[in-house]
Amino acid sequence: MRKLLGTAVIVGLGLGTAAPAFAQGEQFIPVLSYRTGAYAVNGVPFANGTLDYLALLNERDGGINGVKIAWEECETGYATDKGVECYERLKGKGTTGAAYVSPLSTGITFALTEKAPGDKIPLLTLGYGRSESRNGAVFPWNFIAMGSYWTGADVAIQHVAKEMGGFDKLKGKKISLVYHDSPYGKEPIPALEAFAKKYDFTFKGIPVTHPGVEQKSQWLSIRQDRPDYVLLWGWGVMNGTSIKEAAAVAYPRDKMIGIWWSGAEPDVTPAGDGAKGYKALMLQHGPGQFGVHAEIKKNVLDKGKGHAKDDFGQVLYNRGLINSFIGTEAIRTAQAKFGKQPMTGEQVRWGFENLNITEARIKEAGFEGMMKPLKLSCTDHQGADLARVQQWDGKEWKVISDWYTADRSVLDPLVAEQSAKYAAEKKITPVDCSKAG
Amino acid sequence: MLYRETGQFKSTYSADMGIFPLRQDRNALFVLLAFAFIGVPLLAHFHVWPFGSEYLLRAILLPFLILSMAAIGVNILIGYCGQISLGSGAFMAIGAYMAYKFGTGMPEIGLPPLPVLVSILLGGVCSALVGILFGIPSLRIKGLYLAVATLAAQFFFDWVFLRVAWFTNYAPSGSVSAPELNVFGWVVNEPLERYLLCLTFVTVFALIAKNLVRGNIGRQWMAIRDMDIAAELMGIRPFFAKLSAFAVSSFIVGVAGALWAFVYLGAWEPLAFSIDRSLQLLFMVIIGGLGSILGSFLGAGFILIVPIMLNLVPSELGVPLSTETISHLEFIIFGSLICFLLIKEPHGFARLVTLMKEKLRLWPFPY
Amino acid sequence: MTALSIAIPGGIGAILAGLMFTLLRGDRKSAIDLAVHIFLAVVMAVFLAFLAAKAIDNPGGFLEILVGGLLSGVLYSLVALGFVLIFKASGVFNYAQGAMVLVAGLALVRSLDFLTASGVATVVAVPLAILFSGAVMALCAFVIEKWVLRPLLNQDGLTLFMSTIGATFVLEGLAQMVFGSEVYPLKLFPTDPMILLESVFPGGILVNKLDVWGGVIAGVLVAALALFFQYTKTGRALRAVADDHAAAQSVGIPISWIWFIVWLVAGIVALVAATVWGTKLGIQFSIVFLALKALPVLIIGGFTSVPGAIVGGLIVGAGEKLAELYIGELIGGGIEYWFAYVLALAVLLVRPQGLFGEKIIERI
Amino acid sequence: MSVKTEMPVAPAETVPSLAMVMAEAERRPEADARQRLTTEVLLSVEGVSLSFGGVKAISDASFDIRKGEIRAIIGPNGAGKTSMLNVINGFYFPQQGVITFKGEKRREMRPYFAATSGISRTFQNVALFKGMTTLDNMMAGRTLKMNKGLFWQALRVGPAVAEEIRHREVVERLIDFLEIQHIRKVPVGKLPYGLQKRVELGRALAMEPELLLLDEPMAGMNLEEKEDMSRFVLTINQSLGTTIALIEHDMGVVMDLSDRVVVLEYGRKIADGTPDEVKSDPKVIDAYLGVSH
Repeated sequence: MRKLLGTAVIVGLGLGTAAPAFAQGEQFIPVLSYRTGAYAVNGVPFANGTLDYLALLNERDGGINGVKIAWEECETGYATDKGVECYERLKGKGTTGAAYVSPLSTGITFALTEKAPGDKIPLLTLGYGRSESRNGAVFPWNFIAMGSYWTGADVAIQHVAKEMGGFDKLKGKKISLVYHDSPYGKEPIPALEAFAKKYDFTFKGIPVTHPGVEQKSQWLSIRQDRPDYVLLWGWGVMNGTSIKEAAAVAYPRDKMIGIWWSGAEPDVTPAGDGAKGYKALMLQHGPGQFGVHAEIKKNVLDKGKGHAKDDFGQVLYNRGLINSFIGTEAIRTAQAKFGKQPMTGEQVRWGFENLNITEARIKEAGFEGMMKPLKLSCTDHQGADLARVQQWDGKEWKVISDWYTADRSVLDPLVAEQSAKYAAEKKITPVDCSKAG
Repeated sequence: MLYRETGQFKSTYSADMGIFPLRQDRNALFVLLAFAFIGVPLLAHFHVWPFGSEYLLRAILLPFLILSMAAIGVNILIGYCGQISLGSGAFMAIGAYMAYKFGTGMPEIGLPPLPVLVSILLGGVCSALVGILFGIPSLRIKGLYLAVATLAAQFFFDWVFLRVAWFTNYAPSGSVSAPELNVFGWVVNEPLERYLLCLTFVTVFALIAKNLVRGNIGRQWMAIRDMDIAAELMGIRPFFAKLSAFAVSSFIVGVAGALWAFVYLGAWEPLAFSIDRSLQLLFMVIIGGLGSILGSFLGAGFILIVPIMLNLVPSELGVPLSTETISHLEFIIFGSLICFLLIKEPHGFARLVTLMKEKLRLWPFPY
Repeated sequence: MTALSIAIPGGIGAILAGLMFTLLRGDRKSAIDLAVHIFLAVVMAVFLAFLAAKAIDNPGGFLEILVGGLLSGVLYSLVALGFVLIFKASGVFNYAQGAMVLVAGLALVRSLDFLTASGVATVVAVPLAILFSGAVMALCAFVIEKWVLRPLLNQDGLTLFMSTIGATFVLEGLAQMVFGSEVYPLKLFPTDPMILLESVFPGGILVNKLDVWGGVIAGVLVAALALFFQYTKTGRALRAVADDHAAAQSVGIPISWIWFIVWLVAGIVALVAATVWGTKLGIQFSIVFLALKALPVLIIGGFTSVPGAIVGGLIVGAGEKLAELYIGELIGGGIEYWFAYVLALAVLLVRPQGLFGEKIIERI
Repeated sequence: MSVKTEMPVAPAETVPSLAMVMAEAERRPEADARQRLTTEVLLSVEGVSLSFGGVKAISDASFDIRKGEIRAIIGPNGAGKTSMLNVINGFYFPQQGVITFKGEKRREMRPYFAATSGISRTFQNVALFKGMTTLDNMMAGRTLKMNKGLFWQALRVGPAVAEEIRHREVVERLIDFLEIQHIRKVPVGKLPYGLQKRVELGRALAMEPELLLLDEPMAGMNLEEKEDMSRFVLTINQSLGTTIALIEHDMGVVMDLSDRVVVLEYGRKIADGTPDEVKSDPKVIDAYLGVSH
């Protein structure tokens, strides 16, 4: 027992002596990432995008309105307990603590949802996390900007209906969902079940166990079942394996639609030609280089300060850029009200809740073509219901659809129901949004 | 010179059977407990470095305490009774999920939500029951075969908690979040409060474990471990001894699992109790020392803190390494350390402490 | 279901239950054993009868799953073989086998990429790359033998097992640091599907060419190993060491050399496994999880039996695919995650040393 | 905890009784040897056969052990002596034969049943609990007599502590008797062979057996140690009245100690009788010296 104490003190010493050397007045943003393990293929480009945009702001503008940004990366390995440790490690750093946290893992998001209100740190979960956290009255600290899995499920069904020639054609059809057996993969199921009831198609969920390299039986069952469409909710190596296995059992790839987390370059390239025809949703954006990329190239990469390699302009890299863009815009919004200094988590939360990224602002920041305007509010922490569909032609992603808008008439009751359940379980009194300012 | 047993005479057997027969050891324990229960809260309250930071309490001490407790449970099974288990993670999960069910009530059978403390203990009881069930094969299967067989429990329960929606109160995502931690009206929320709650649990369970292993049942366990055939011929029933070890071990591990979920994570999914957790616990008891309660603490400390330190050090020292490299280095150094420790002292830290004490007892004379 | 599809499975089930039961009566058992065995016999019989019913319902589909399962089982065997070799010769339960597959695969694919990028023709590049990765495996075997196993000689099995987990961490970290941590596609074998017996069953039976290749390679590998053990001096020495370390040492067999050799052979087996698995999945970190898939195969076959590893693989492969598709459907899917382990547990309850393991006689 | 011990409850007075007798024994080691002998049969084996696979270890062996005697089982290596002890205390199950202990006929013994009904033993290759101290090893021998449940043990208050102390007293007596006070708290794995044998005897005695099976108690000992051990064996037999079955190769020891001797060869009984009878039996001489025809 004595040794134990010794160890604890040593750890303390280690932490303390190397006390953060952040200069006065820096805005600290923790970056939870994973560059190793089964999910690194997707984790790396996202992290690179996230970091490169922050670097761009520092290099080009000297930060946000002159307030320098400081950040630190912490490897979570997509594991919840390591994510929580990273969060605890980083949340108090910098002048004002963490501005916001993007866990990039639905599991970590669930764990941090319990901790964020106590620590007063907003969570930015761009297109992932708790779908019901759209309801800001119950989840004041969660910001599931741009889209939830339920939005994704809805858009996917809309696209299926469109390819079939109308919602009435869905009747009696079979749609299967191959999903990562975790909170992430399970999230869309209630929405899909609701749609199955509404449009009278047969829905079947086929789980794939972490990490997802063994999918033979799943695809054998699909071959025997012959569903009309297969939706894919995978992450990391699971995506590539799914597409390969689909090819191995000769399931037509153009009848597969992946969520926006299953629609990036690392997901399709390992399958080679086998991936040709595979479709995936776009969280508004796709791959490609836009205004902001030129700026990053000029101000960051060419100075040797960036992280991007081959992934520059890839889907997940771009999503990382957007993630940092939205986060820093929230800080900017908060600064407009609270002054040009490092914002606290609470102030950033206000910034998120009053975030309004207009067409003009998007153009100015160089994100034109990557995203549509986004406006969050107390009642709506998601702010957008837009998505498109892209298809892999063997070399690159091609946009093949117009913008879809998710059908909120089905999704909103689900959000209301699940968030009410959460509030009851946690004894939360929902914020009165009419009074929130 | 301070560490001497001379002059300490025992006139009763009960004095001789104390946990620490030596006065110096006893005093050291009291000082440590006093520090943990009174000192740490005071230091934290006055924000005395390093206890002022939440990080130490929440991200290091809290998991350390809970995993120490789980390691004690695992040590009872592996270290004392000699039954290798790779399924400890599953028993943590059973504790966590059943505590959650008791804590949120089971309307199907008309059970209202129970107080959180009762739920946590009941979670442990459920874990113990399942432990007994999965202990039955140990009557026939031995050694590494048993170890792999216990993986059946691990994978089976991983799946159960993913698939059976009842355990998660039909949450669509399958992730559940702990009910409010209300211990007899005391709402445990602040890191310090959480720390004290866990500390109390760990102290009580460490004491219980220590009592058991130095009593009759502990001797039965060790007899089974050292020579099961001879033990049976001595009138020790393997059935009772092995299953009681499974029960006690799973109970403690289950309670630790409930604490891990309720107090540390807050919200969790089955992945929090995966095979990695089982291996981690196994490492803790082996590096710490099989058959030693103290070793469980030392092992937990080492296995938990070393990777964090390895991860922290480069960035704190400003060594320009990418996260990726740090993470790979962490793996390499950690793995090498494990091999090194196993080679240098296969009996773990606990043996090192014993050796150190022996040296100290003789100091300053070498013989 | 027709009457036939109830009667036949029922009959098969009854026969099997009786068979299981007679099988169990040979040995003296306690009441608990008896209860467990009756329970297992019944469950097994019900399971098989259920499968028979399904087979009658849709013979084509059943055959397809069975063949697919058997072939994927062979791929598990490839990993399990490495375990068996090491356990047999050195009594070490080598958790690092999965990591060794990763190391071998990374070495292979990266050197192959490098060679083809520098303009070497594929015909030359492939053997060169295989040679290179073989050398890497030799280095691994050397280092593990010298720095991990030799100092731990005479420690108990658990300590050795833990030390191989330590080695796993080191190998994972090193391999990824040296060779990179992305997914590297490898294409040594064809992976396209082919449809067999289309005239007999509607839709035919889909078999993947890669799986067939895997089966062929496993067969060749086992044959090569058998020849090696039977007809070479080193092979005979290996068998002697496997029988009794001390006795082998006393007749002058250098034990550390033998251990090096056996780890090297296991490394080569890992390399072979890596070529097949790498073609299937791409060489990537997740390959290490294969170790966990190989464990139940080992248990069922017995830790010390090469044929056991193959038969165990076939049983696990076919069993889990059939279970997943037919039973998983009923209870929510994903059961192949634990099915192999529960099957292994059931086998152990009947035969604590696995199907092909040597029977343990207890002495005092 | 829902688990309860189901230990058979020992009558309270047996506990001090052993202690008292031990004290007696130390004072009065020379008791009248002839008085203890009775004709009452404590254990008999009839027609026992045991084989492993095809190998016959024991074939159709019968003999009895009378209450209060020291019965030696001798024979060349591989004669099936240890297998016979294993059959008697239930570790091996014979294919044929009947075992009668205290008037109760059984097809086979069960280890736990043998232990509860009063058979304890030592082993040819010491089978101590190596990681435990001398004291714990001997306390483990008291398991059958301890009956406080897990709950009390976990709390270690009142009844559990009282029980622990009561049994500790008994064990301490035995420790005094066997003269092993100095190694009380040493893990037995670290002890020299001779002492391990002694601790093992202590562990068997702690069970307060009616029948004590000793498998080569003096193997590998020097003369002095053998004398000590012989003294212990005699004292146990004479003062406690414990019946003893003994396997031993040292003929001098066997002849001095035992009341009756049974001789096995290749699993068969070839002679049975008093030491003198056996010594002069030509079959025994053949077995030991080899047949010279």
